[in-house]
Amino acid sequence: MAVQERLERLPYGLGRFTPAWYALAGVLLALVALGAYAYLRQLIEGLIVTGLRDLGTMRGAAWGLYITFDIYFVGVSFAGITMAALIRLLNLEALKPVSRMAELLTIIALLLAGLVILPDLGQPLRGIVNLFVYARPQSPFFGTFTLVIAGYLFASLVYFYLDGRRDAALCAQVPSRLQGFHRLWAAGYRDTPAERQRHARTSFWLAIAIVPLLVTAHSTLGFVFGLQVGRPGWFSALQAPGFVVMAGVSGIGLLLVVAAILRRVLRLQEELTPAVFAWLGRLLLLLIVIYLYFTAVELLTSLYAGHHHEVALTRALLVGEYSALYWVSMGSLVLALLLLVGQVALRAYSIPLLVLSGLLVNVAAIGKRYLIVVPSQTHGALLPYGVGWYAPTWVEYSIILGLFALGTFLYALFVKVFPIVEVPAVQGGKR
Amino acid sequence: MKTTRRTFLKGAAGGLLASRLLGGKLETLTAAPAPAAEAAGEAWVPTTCWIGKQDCGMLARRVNGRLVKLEGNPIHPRNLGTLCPKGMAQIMAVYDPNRLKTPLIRTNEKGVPGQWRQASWDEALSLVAKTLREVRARDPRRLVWQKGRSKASAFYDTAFVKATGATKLHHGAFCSDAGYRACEYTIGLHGVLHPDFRHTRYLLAWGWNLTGAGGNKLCWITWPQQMTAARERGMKIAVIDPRLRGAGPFADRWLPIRPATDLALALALCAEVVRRGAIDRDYLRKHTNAPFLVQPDGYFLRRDGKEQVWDTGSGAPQPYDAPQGQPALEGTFTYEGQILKPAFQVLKEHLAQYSPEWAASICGVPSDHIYWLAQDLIEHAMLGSTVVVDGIPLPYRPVAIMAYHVAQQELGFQLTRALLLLMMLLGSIEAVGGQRIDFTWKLHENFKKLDEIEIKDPPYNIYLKDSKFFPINSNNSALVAKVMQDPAKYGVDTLPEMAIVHMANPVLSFGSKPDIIEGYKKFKFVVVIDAWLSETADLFADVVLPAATLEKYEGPLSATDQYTDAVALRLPPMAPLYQARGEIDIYLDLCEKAELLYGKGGYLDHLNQALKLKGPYALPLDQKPAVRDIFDRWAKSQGLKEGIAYFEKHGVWVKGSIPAKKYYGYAQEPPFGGIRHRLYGESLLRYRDTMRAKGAAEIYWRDYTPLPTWRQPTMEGSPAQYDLYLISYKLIEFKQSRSSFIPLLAELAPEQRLDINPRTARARGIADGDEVWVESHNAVTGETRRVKVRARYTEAIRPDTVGMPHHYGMWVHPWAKGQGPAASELFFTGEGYVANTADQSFHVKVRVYRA
Amino acid sequence: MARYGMVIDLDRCTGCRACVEACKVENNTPRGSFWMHVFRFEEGEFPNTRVWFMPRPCMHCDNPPCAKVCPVGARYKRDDGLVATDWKRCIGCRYCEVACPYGVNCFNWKSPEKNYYLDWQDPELTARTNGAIPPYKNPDLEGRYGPEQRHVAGGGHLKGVMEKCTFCVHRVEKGLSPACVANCPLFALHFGDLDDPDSNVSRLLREKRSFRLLEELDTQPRVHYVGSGHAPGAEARQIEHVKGRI
Amino acid sequence: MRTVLAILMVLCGFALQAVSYFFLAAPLGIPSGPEYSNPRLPLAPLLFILGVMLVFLAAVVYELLPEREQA
Repeated sequence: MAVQERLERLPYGLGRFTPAWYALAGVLLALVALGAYAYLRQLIEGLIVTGLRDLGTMRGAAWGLYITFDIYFVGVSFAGITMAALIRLLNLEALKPVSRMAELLTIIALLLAGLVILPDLGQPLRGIVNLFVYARPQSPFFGTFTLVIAGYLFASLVYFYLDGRRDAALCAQVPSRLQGFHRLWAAGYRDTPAERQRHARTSFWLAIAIVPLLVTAHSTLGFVFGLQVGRPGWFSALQAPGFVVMAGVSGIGLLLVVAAILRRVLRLQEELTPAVFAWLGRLLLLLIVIYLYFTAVELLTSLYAGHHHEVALTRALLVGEYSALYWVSMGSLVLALLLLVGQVALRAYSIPLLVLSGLLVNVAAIGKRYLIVVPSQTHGALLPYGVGWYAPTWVEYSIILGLFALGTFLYALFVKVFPIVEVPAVQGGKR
Repeated sequence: MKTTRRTFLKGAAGGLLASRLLGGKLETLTAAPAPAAEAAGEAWVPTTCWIGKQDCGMLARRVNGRLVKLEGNPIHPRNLGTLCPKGMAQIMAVYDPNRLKTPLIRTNEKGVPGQWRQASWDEALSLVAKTLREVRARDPRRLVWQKGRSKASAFYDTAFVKATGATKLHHGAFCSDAGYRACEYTIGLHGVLHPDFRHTRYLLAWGWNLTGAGGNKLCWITWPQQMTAARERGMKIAVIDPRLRGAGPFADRWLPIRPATDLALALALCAEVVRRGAIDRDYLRKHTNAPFLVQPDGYFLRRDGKEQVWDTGSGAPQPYDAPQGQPALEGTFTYEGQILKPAFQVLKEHLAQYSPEWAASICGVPSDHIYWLAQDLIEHAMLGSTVVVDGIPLPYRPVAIMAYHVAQQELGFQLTRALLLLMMLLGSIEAVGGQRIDFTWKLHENFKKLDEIEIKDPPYNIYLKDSKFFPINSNNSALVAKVMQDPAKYGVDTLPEMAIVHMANPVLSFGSKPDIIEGYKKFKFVVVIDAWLSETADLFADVVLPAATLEKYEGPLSATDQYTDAVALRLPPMAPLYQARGEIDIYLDLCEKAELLYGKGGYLDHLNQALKLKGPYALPLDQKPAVRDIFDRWAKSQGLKEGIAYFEKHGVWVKGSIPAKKYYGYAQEPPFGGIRHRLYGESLLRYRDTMRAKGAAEIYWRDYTPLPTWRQPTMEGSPAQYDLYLISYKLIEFKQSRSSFIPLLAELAPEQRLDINPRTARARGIADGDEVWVESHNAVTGETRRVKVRARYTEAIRPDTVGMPHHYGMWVHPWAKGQGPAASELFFTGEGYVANTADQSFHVKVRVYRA
Repeated sequence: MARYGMVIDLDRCTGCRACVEACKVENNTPRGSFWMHVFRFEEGEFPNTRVWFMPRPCMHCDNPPCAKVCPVGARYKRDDGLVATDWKRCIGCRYCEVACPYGVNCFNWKSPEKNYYLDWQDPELTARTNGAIPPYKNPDLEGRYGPEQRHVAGGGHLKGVMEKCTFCVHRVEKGLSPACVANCPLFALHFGDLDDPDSNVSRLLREKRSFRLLEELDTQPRVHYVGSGHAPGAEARQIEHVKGRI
Repeated sequence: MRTVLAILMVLCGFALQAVSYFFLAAPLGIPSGPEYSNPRLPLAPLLFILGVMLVFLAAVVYELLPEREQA
């Protein structure tokens, strides 16, 4: 046998489905069912069951929660593959333990991003078919559809798959119900030096290829909004870079949360040292600062030089109808920033505080995504239709909740079938 | 509003549907027979619009027997191939599943929402005919026939009323009849004021709701078409209205006048014109009673029964029609110990009290603006100029007034007189580009009649004709309701028992809804002929007869646009839906059952007279004709060889343009047919004296003055807390109170609203869209009424005025629920709230507070 | 080839919205869909108030932001200048709607039969119309139009697709004006070939001062406004909203 | 051999992307006619996606291609 190492049993509780796990899965699947029911209602009745309505005389918002969470999910996906790529390219050995959990986060987030588009479509079936047949490169959706959903997701899967082969091969030695699965994944991997070298080479080149793809994909999503001349608040060159940075903020933030949870549940204190979290915290801090800088620049531009529609929209955000959400989002972001600055300054990192920052930036991310999507529609009409309004309905909330539950379930399931942290090297069959 | 079956059921609960379920005769609700074979395929069929006032020509697109669209008939002079929003949306009314489908007979008591059973036409008409015979046998005066705006006066009005001897009530007293009476009395023409749009250069749009309603004689499409064409030629418009919205962007000047003070402004304009001497002396001398000598008692000096003028040559009075001499317009003369003044001199002295500054304080507009207005008028009147039209030299006075519903105020009769006086002073009456009243020069019988009223002693008839209360009388059915509540007060001894209400909905449409409801309770038997179950039917009808909408024959309908002579018919583009029938069919059958159809003096005989069917064209008096045949005879009698087929092909018969000779009163020989326009209303003084002598209270006689005289409107007596004026107006989306249920239209103007100036609203803590109470106060009785409605900010209204459109408030039609109250609930009728001609006032003082 | 456009004379518009109704009946659009809308504006404060009206069809831009963003080419520009929507291809993503600065797109939020003014699925109505449901439906709207033979006419087709003003392509191809233009009681709307210098629309544009809406966005609308009016600015307040929400 | 194949796949993938993006899908530019609404070759978007996938699939092929001498 070419594999040098041996495992006696599957690590990290793989294959052992505890009652607590079943309870969690039950709750999650119930929520998924609720989402499915809501979607069924929507399929039957049409999008009338949502709070979405036409712009113009109907004075509504044509895009709402679905699009908000689409860009949120895509944003979150930033974390994983970026981390993995950075770790590989910069050889950040210390961060290696979060690599796979980050990659999984990416894959699941992208899956959800793809799924949440379906309820947004009036004709979902046509959406799937017609995009393959007719999609036009000129539409910013082309990038979203081909690069984000297909390219980015596919690339991530490839990377994830290749990166997991070694562990799969290790696990495949252990007789279990999962052995077949692990064997399939390993696909004949035997951890020969040639194979290791080959993998090192591919993963390097893959990482190289993924980084620009990542920037392009997140920018593409920004372009969906940023290229629209007719919508105050959207038409901005900062939209694309802003999307990239905000993606990083929310992705790293969520990664902090996921890592902390897994650390506790899977008792990974050894692998996931506070240093790992500190590293993530510093990265998050940097991204928040960049994002706040972008926000300030954008705010100043629109207040100083914007035409009256731009100013009116900004007013609605700062002091008007959306001010509560706006200041909650900004407040969360600033609070996260302060928490991080404090820890960096004191060089004392606390995992709970870092997790809190991660949660806060995700609240901010969802809030800010919503504030990008919705107010420009309700308060951004260039013709005097008057102010519009949008309030999501239970159908929209249920579908989003269902998708979150689905994502969490898939994550929880994966953690039970495959090592979420790279199996450390073992010598002589003993761990 | 959603129109799911559920809401339909809910809506109709307790009404039509409930009775349907109880009655169980659902088979009568199924569709009309399948379209006949010849109707298959596609065709454009001419007909005439049914929903509005002016009967525009339409082409109906019919596909396999069903209407798909209605479009304007391009050759119809009134609409030139276009339709207003109502005309366009009408197709939905035709296919409204809530239409009446069968005759209904009431099964519960009256005064509460009706419950019904479905009846056959035979049963329903027999019941009506039996009651009609009984009531007529007792006294034909006990029958009232009431209609909304007529669609074919020869049938519904003339023939039926004459055949039955019914008392006719109509809607004019809520519309513009005060103005009609003033014009008939002063100028001798039947109409209100409108311009000669082809030539007018300056127009006073006096309360003209141009973008929302239209004007007298014609409805909305024709007048705005002519107005915009005139503006493109350079006509200027000054708008006098508390509310600008109606004029839209077409106002070159806006005088936001305080409601009900129009008379003060009109008098000040007259005074300023007289002060500046910008008067058409020639016209006044020759064609008005301005030179007639007035005695100190206010009556004309008469010798041998003839009015006298002062001949400046001989220095003595002479008959006004003496061929020689130069009658004086001004001066004070003493003759045989009597001080005599020409009527114009009396007017001049009368006007001296009405300066622009005085009017400014009353009307709430700057006096500068009144001076400007007078200046504009004088400048554009081009006194002394003439123009040749159709080879006839005629005076050219291109200034005119458009005034229509503005006549509907307490001083409306005298206001209209004052407006006419202003135009008389400028010599613009019937001059080219000047003031027009009717389409053609046609002296109305009321010119004489209204001058010769003999005020009788009680008992009076139900609408107080020739009474000491309202000698000039526009037959106001809200007042009738008032009389029915207290007949003794008005000296009325015979109350009507039976009413046939034809396509009218007095409970909602007219003023003072609570009075109408109380009054109509007294009718013992009410028949409603309508396409929908109206609120009047809901509360009071014993029998409801389902009328067709436009799928019927009706006519003849005038199609003139005031310059072109044309006539049209309404033709059924398809068979009537359900069991609905055309009204003429209904009347023929009803008269037959009531034994009023045949023979001399019967309905058919009156039809012949009304349609002037003689000789070979006359209907035989012994057999019931088909309606198409009646119109065929009529068309042939008019010289159309093809008969009705001509209309079935073209829809309208355009006869050509109206020559100046028929058009301008000035072009008559002698001009105006030789009559003298009444600058001075001597007979009004006579009525006043008679009314006083017969013991009528001052509130009845005070406005019977020979010259229009300003006084405070009665409503000003309301306590100070009622600090706002309520006005009412029409929206372009709806026709009267009867179309707000058409969903296509309701979507454009979904609910009742109170127009309020933001300043006024904010001072009361009212935000845009807030619900408010509007509470009106009757200054005479102290009664208050209130409705809840949503406030809407507008800067296009005076801060002391609020407005409510005259629609909504329907409660029977399931699609009209939740639209808010009718404005008619807030207006009062009776003393202080009607004109001296019994015309309804649509002004009242209100207070507005948050709900 | 003719390239059509519309010229709207603001000096003639009385804001009656007859064009709106003509459009609705001609195209069988559902509730809350205003392919043609007429703004009613108020400006200034009492007594210096100005009231004016502005019809707003689809602008049929020459640089149409909606067609640019359409991911599947359901929204496209025709050679005759019309911006069309292929309701058989539309996936209902509503990108055109958010991209359009004029607010002219109308989505079918529910099944048009259930969102029509008369509920076509109401059994009572079904019984009463002898099965010919709806009672009036323009038979021209189902067909294919243009050399490309696509489904671009009329509205109320099916739930979940976008619809908007078609310039009444089914009428234009028959040589008729759009329904709104044909019906305008004040003749304020004009339709014709903007490439033909002798057309009524070209003549009007030469004779009167004109502007287009949001010209600064370079969408190049094919709808021109003529007359003494101006594009609505910050001071224009819309009054008398239509009931848009469904 | 392995490297050559992978590089070939990457190149093919990019080429496929470029060709389908620029020449086979609906044209870029102001959409001034119906031709901007249809791909020049039906299913061109699918080709583009296949191109993207091909690039990344190269990595899988590179790693998973069985070693001939050992097989």
